[in-house]
Amino acid sequence: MTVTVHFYSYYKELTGCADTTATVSAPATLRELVRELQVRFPRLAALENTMLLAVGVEYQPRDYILREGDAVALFPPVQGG
Amino acid sequence: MTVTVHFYSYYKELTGCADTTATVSAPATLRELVRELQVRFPRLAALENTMLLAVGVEYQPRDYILREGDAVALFPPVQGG
Amino acid sequence: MRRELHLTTAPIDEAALVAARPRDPALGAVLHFTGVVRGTEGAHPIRALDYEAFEAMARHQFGVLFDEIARRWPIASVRLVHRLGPVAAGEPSLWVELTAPHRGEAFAAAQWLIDEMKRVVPIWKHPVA
Amino acid sequence: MRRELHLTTAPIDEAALVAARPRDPALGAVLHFTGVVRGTEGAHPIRALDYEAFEAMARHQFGVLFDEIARRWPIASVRLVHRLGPVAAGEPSLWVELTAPHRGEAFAAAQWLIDEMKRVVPIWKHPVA
Repeated sequence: MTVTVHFYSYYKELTGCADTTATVSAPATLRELVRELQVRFPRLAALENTMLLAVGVEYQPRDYILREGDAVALFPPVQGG
Repeated sequence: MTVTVHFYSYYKELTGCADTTATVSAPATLRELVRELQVRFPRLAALENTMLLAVGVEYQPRDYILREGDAVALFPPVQGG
Repeated sequence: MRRELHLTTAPIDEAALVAARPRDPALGAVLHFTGVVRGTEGAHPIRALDYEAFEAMARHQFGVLFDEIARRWPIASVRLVHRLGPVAAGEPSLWVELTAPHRGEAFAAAQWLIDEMKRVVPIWKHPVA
Repeated sequence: MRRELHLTTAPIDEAALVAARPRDPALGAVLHFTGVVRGTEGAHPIRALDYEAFEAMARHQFGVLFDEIARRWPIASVRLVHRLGPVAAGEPSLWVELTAPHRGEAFAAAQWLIDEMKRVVPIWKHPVA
């Protein structure tokens, strides 16, 4: 199963990448996707505790079950204002 | 001893008067002045609990000791804004 | 703390007040509160409120409140405009601006100032039917 | 509750926003908060902050916050403008207005909205030295 992945803020610098795709074997949760991305992008590994995860435009918990074609976003704490 | 007295807001309607003078025998407190004004203006008598008192531009308590020439103001609760 | 107080019978020109705001590189938060005359007083429709002040005392009491703000919060400036005389329903009667490095202190000081103003500043309003 | 949201790279024209405020005879309180880019970030002087957004999600999350305000307080209208891209020190990056019958609810909802925005709306700032 393939999902698109988007990085925001300094996650783009840490990964050297704004957008990518990832393939995970279904059924897979967001937690498993993050683990797979941390293997590809080791500098994400230290940020697990503060990492925010969204699917589409909604925040989702780590146990969200991914669906084919989901657009997943990973980003650090937000700082608007 | 003579002091000037100013009424504000609906106290002017209750007394029919904006400014007057009052003579009290020294030493006298604001409490005694108010009592004397309540005799002259009986409609002030019911308002004792919420009446605010100032001398010059400062609020003063009922036991403030009056001085010759003091400008005393009596008014209901304020409502700015 | 910079301070400015206007008690005025002229309409409050919010755009001009905003344009005149002093710029300060340490300033991160600007809070404006505008009090507008509502078209009802209790259940009764009103055309206006007529504001009366004991003006010398009102100025003094606003000064006392501004002093206290300067003591309690790191506020950079306060500007306050209060209308006197008749103010039509729908028009602003009060405009307050506080500027500060951060928003927490601006919100805290603004709420305190308006609460205290309504307790100690000798201004009264009379409905005009 | 009327609502308006602008995410924009253009400067925030506060005077124009104030002039465009809808009039409503039930409205007694107008609260504006303006967040201004400070000239320092920590101890370091900065020229600007560069604001980045995940824009579709930011719009959605602002909508969720506005829905919650409408549920929790009798707010008549909310207008919010957030700059994106570089914003020079001294310039506003955020402008929020809430209108309500009374000031208590306007202050409460404004503070809640800004706190929640900083928790959930995907916007980030990057200092420009």
